[in-house]
Amino acid sequence: MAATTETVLGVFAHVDTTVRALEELRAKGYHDLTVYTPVPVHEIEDVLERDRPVSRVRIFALLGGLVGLASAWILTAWTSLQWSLFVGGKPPIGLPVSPPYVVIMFEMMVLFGGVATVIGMVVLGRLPRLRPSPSFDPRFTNDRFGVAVHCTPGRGSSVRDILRAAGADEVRA
Amino acid sequence: MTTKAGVGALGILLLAVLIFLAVSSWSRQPAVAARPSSQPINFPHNTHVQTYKIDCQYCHADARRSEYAGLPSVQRCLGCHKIVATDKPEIKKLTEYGAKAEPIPWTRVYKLPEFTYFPHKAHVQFGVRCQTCHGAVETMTTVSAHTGPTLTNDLLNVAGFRVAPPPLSMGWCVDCHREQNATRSAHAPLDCVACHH
Amino acid sequence: MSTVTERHARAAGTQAVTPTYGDVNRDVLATLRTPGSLYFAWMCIVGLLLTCFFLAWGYQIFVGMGAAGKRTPQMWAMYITTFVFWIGIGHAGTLISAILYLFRARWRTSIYRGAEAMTIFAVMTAGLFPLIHAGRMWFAYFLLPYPNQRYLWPNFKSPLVWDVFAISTYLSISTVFFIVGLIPDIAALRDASTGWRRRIYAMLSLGWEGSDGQWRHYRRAYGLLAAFATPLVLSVHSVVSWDFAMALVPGWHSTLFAPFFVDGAIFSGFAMVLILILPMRYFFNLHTYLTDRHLDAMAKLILVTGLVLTYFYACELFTSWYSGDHIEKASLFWRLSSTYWWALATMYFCNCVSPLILFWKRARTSPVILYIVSILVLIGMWFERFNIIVPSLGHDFYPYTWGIYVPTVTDSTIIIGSFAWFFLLFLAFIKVMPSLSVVEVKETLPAPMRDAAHGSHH
Amino acid sequence: MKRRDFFKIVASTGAAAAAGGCQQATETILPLVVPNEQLVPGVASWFATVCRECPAGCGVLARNRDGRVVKLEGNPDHPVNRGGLCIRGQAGLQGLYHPDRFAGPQRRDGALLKSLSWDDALKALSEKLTAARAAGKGRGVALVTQLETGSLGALMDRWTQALGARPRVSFEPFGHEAIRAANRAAFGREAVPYYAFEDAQVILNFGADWVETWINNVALPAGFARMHAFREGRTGTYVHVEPRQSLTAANADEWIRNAPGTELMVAAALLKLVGGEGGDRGSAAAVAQVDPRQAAEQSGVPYETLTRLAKMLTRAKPSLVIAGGVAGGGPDATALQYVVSLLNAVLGNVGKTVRFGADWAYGKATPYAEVAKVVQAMGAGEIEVLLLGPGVNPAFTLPGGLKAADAIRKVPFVVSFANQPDETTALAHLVLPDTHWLESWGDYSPREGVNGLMQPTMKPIRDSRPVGDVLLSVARTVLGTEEGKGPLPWAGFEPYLRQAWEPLVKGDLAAAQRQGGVWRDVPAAAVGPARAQAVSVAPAKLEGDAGGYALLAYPSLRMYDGRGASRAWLQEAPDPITSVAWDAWVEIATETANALGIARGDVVRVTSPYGAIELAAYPTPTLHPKAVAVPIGHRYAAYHVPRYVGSPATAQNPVALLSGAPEAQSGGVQYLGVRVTLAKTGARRPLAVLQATFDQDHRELARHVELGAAREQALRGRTEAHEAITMYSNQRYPGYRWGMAVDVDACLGCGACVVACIAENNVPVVGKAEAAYGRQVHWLRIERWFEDGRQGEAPNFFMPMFCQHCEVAPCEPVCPVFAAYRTEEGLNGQVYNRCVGTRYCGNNCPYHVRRFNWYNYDFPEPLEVQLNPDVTVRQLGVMEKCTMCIQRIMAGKDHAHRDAKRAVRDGDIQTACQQTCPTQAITFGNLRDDGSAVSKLTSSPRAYQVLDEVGTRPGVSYLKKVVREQGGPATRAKGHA
Repeated sequence: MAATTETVLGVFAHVDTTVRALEELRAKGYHDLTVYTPVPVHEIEDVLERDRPVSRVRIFALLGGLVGLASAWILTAWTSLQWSLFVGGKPPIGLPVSPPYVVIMFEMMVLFGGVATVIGMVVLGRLPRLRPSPSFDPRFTNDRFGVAVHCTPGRGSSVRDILRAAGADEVRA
Repeated sequence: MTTKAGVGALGILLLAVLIFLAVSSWSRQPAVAARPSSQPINFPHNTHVQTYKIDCQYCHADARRSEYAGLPSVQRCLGCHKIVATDKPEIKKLTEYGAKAEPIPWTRVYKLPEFTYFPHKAHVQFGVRCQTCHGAVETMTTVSAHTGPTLTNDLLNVAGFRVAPPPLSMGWCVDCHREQNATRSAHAPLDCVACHH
Repeated sequence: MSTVTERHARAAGTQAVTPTYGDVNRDVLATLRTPGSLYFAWMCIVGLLLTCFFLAWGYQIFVGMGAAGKRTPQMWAMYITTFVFWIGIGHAGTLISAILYLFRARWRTSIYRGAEAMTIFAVMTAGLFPLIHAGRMWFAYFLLPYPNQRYLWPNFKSPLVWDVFAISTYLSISTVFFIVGLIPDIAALRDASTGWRRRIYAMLSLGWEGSDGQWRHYRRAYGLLAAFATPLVLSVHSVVSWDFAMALVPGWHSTLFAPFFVDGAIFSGFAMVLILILPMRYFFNLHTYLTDRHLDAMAKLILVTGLVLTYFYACELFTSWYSGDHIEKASLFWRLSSTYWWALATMYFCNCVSPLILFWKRARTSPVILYIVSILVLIGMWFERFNIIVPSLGHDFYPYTWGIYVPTVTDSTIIIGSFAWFFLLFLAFIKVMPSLSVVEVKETLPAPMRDAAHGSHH
Repeated sequence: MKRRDFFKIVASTGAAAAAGGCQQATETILPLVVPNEQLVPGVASWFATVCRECPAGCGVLARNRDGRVVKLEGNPDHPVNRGGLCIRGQAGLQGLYHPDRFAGPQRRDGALLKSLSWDDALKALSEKLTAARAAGKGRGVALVTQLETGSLGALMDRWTQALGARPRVSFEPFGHEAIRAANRAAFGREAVPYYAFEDAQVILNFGADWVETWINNVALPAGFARMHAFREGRTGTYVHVEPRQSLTAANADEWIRNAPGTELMVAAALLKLVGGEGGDRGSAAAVAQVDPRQAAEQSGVPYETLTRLAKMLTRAKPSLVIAGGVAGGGPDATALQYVVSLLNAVLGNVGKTVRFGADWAYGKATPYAEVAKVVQAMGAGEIEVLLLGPGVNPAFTLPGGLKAADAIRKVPFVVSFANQPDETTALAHLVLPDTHWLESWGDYSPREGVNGLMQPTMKPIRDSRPVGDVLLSVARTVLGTEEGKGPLPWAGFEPYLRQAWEPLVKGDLAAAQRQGGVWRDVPAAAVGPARAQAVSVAPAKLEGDAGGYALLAYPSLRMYDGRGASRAWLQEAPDPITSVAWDAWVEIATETANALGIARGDVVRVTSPYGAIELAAYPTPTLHPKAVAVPIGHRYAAYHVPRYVGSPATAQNPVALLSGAPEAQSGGVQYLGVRVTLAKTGARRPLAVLQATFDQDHRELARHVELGAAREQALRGRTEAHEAITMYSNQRYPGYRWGMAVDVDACLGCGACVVACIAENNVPVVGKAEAAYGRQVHWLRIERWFEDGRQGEAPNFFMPMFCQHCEVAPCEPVCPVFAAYRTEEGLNGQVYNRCVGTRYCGNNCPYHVRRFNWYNYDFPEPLEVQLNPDVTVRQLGVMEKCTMCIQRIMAGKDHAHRDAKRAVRDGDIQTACQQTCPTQAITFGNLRDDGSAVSKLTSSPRAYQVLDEVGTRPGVSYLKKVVREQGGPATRAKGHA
């Protein structure tokens, strides 16, 4: 992979310059970009999100929630039927669902849904990664913005020009 | 890389489950199963049952009429052993007890928790064979019990397998009661308080 | 910390010197510097109380529940009181971080981290009480649904089992929420620290880098979590309230309880937040981030919830009078007039009267007044639960067993100890994790622009 | 968890019997050496014997499991108690297994007693006796016993003759001397006749406490129920005259509170009025000079009431007038009893409701005056050797004025046969512990024609010997005769008994053993017409400060004369009237208490001319302002302190305050003889009062219906109760549905069921402080309620309250682990080993009948031997409650299904409380069987369910108390019909 592409990194101090650089690059047809920011920035997202689908995390959430709901329903109903005990004049189960069990179902839905969401985030966000990616710079978690451009070998120089033109404080491979 | 962290997390989780189950099953251990060696007289069940074809209830005479199966009185043992095999060392011990008019301090093998009420009478009269609960006593020299909930059993349960519960554990009793009610239209109680009162 | 810096900071605050991203990192990370002797002094006191707590609990387990002052008819007393109290405290955190997040209330950003930590620790404290309270706590695992060779399962009709699910869910979700929020900050921490600290933070940050890909899933996930957490916040205390509402006891058996408890929870939760935030603001000199705006906002919330609570009290009195049910009325009258009247009076004063001062704008921004009000509110809310449990049980259906509950050394020690447990956790937290959200505080700041023209178009 | 905490006695098989039944469950099991025919391990066997907790002599059956007696029940075949057993009888087991029981013979060694061997002990005694005889002081040997009507008494008399000792003195503190003297005067027959309560239409009672102790507190209540309970259809009327509302008074349709000491005046006035009503003038002549209006004025009983009573009595055919108890124990006791006899004669009750012939055994007791003489002899140093039989405790039970303890101290050699320490063994030089009556042969005849046989129901658990054997062997040594010869040839008491019974049983003693004795009908003895001589009528003259308060030292339901006090069960079972457990108290009228500024729990010094005691005060609205009342017999056994009562209370027994002088005519003790003064000491000793209030606050817990209405409803039948609306499908009961019915109309609140339940279900004793703090573990409690708006008036309502086994049980759905659940036989099950102890059920039970194990309650050795093997002993931290005796239900089903091969019927299963109830107020049975007694009662118009508006649909129904019109104002009409 390293053989087929080369990566150029531009470090910016300001949002507007970063945005400008991104606009340029996209205009020039560079789409394989990684942008590092200390905080999520609308301007930058607006540029990047144009041609990307919405994050698939929500599917995880939905499935998780449904699984929780179903499993809670099964758990409560099935276990009640193990001994079918009357308590307080209430039969073991009511159909389709005994009112008291709704609470359990709700809680399990939230639990499973929440956990699934996080799993989704971890998986989709390629976390955890134990070694920082080559183009990462510690300042990106503080007050600097980074734009890493992955381009075919040889195109690097032109990318550097774009970045400098846009106003990068620093540009390196 | 992801896998490493995942494996770690899974390991911790598993450990927690193990500890929890260990505690839970420890807290539910029923009878202490005695070691055969610990009996005052080395009584060979197999000889009596197989060789001499003595019925269990000849010695354990209370089983059919009482909560307890009961043990034969020294007198009853001597009933035969006044004449039979009096020269054997074990029998000599017996005769001593008889002579001193002392009870034989048998070590208890089967003992349910005190919060469990088990009447032999009902089971024997219904025709449950002694072996069903006590194992193949006729093949044992001195009886030993292998009972009680086991860790592996709980693990399998948690894993979702409905393994047959170990003998004399509650699930085991319940299984039998349910089965008998279904197959032989018995009236084996399934009320908690039938045994726990 | 000298008052000089304090004053200087106020000045800075008023001159509205907006800090840069760099400043945020610097200031927040500064809170993690090795603590002073005052901090350790606190830790010692807390540790001592905690030891007493464990001794008392051990004693109670050994001799039995008799060690605590429970009796017929008060089979429940201060343990459940304090349990509900802590669950209530645990509300503000997730409320702030989830609901206010969905409402895009920007002022939340600088307080929500502390609040969330408080939530988790409060729930962890509350979680101790069912165990402390159970007569045979070593069998508490009977409440968990797991397959066993007895074929026995918990009773899902029982509000106590609902509790088990509600609270464990709430704890898990809050923790997840908390950790997710922390990840980018830990990353910042990692990049700011060195040596073994760096390695640990590196692991905890899951190698967060803040790439666009990560951010987009992160923000979506965070939104969804907030969406899950919001109904959860409202459900948890409702479920806890059903422990009472589902019972017959006059004074408990009321449909009012769910909203009543939730409101009370938020009320006390915010009081606790203030109690924790104000010293941090003072000692860590965070006036730039915890401005008077924040105090004012929280004070207003306390005021509102306090007024709502007063309304609920009125409803409670009215309904039990209007019900015309002799036993209900007798119970109410006894609570108002007999042995425990003082507890009721304390509650009304602390929860209904004391917050009224916050109508006054100066009070809403004066740390001292806010602090006093918050403490009063906490006392009041503890007594609210006490009044629901002890007097109601003391004079219920059956005159033969009417009786008065008298606390013992053991249960009092355990109650006090629970506070020690909570503060121990919190004190530890503020020294290992950023108690302000680096990322979200930055978000509130204007993004750095080279020429203002571009910056201002948003 | 410690498993042994859960231990219950398991099969150590019959060998336990051989070993004396004092073995616990061990991991070794012992077979019998020789099989015991009577005992199958694990199967209960029953032995009939006679209860000796008091002189009433009821027949009991002892339930023997694995060689240990674990429960006592009344003997249904016994003509006196007919299956019922009182609270004291139920507690007899705690005497048998008393932790303080002597391990063997004891000899005095300075302050304390040292044990020695039986041989040495017997030798010591024989030497003393020989010495005394040698010194020509044979008359200096005195034998004092309790009332022994049978062989033992006879043997003792032979013994005293053979040794030339003083004639035996058989001492009973409540010997009814006055009744005997009065009947001698009136009818020339010195006897305590048989009072046929069951045949009377109206009973007028001057203070006789027949629910507590008077004559027989099982037989008389049973008779009363037949005469008074609505279910019996007789619906007689009962009027009680006493300055204090005793338990008996609380059950009266009309309780008349007279000034203390004026009973005689009231009785005499009535006699005159009845005479005026056209009774026999001859008897009326005896009270010719009595002025009823003056009597009314002095006694505080309205004249109208007197005339009304007179009418009522004359109209009733037959009626019954009795007197006794403390109110009938004044200096004019005999005069009172005499007037009462005349009243009965005038009313024509003699031979109908007052039957001579089947006389009670009390007639055989030595009058107190004789006892006093012996004591004076002791004081005078005339007694060389004093032998005190089992059951007598003169140092404690004799009036303080007699200074019995000092007198005994003057006796050179005191021998006690008591088997546990008391005030008298503390003075004894030699203690030869007798076997407990449950371990002994013997016989007792409570009434002419009833000969109860006692047999050992288990092996002695302590090294004790029957007093009979001891006397015989000692006598032989002293007289130098060997076995089979001389005046006392018998080897032991048992052979003597067998010989003595031979004429009764004609060789078949076994049959008598099975039945519990032999009985025959005694023809009524005809008595001549009453001999009327003039009675001088004036308020009783009481000794002591004229400004003081009359002291009512009344016999205690629980302690009798003190014999019951060492039983922790009785100490903790609250007194039904005051609801006080453990400590004794002094009842002070509320007015007096307010005047003196005394509050409940203040320690008050009660001073009489003969002594003073300090007791906690108990102000009550139901006492006459000129009187104070203290229960007799409160003391603590050694092991109660400090285990159950932190600091030992000082002397609590009011007899210490009484005059030693016998009542002039009959020679009885004057229990109402002194005035006392009250003084606050400033100290406080809070009482353990278990019932928070007697005011049911309009909650209709105990309901009543006025007699007319009840009759009408009974005819009309039940108006159908509306079905509760529910969103749930109703539960179905495949087999049985167990239920109970409690007839509040029949319950007298005697508390026998409370102790029966404790004994049956291994209920622990928690001690004074814990009980006071609402932590008593009793599954069944007796509640006493006033009618709303009629505080302090009779009748009170007594309700046994226990788990109601609700169909819609509030306790069940809140339990997180199904420890509380509904069985398919309609019980509210409680699974101890599943219970986690959240106590939610305890909060949610509207009746608060669920009990929690706040600690691990221990059963001090050897009391743990008494534990019922069929019932789990609960560990700390678990909830428990009434199970409707599930173990008995299991046994009953087992018997019916397996042995009898049929379904369970009425009578197969009796709960412990139901079994012991003298008035059969409690019924258990199968609600699905319309024929069963419980179904009938449940569907009766009087049936209701406590707190039914809460919608719990209990499986236990209560039947309304039926109140009489007489005496009550018209407001009664509003009775909840």
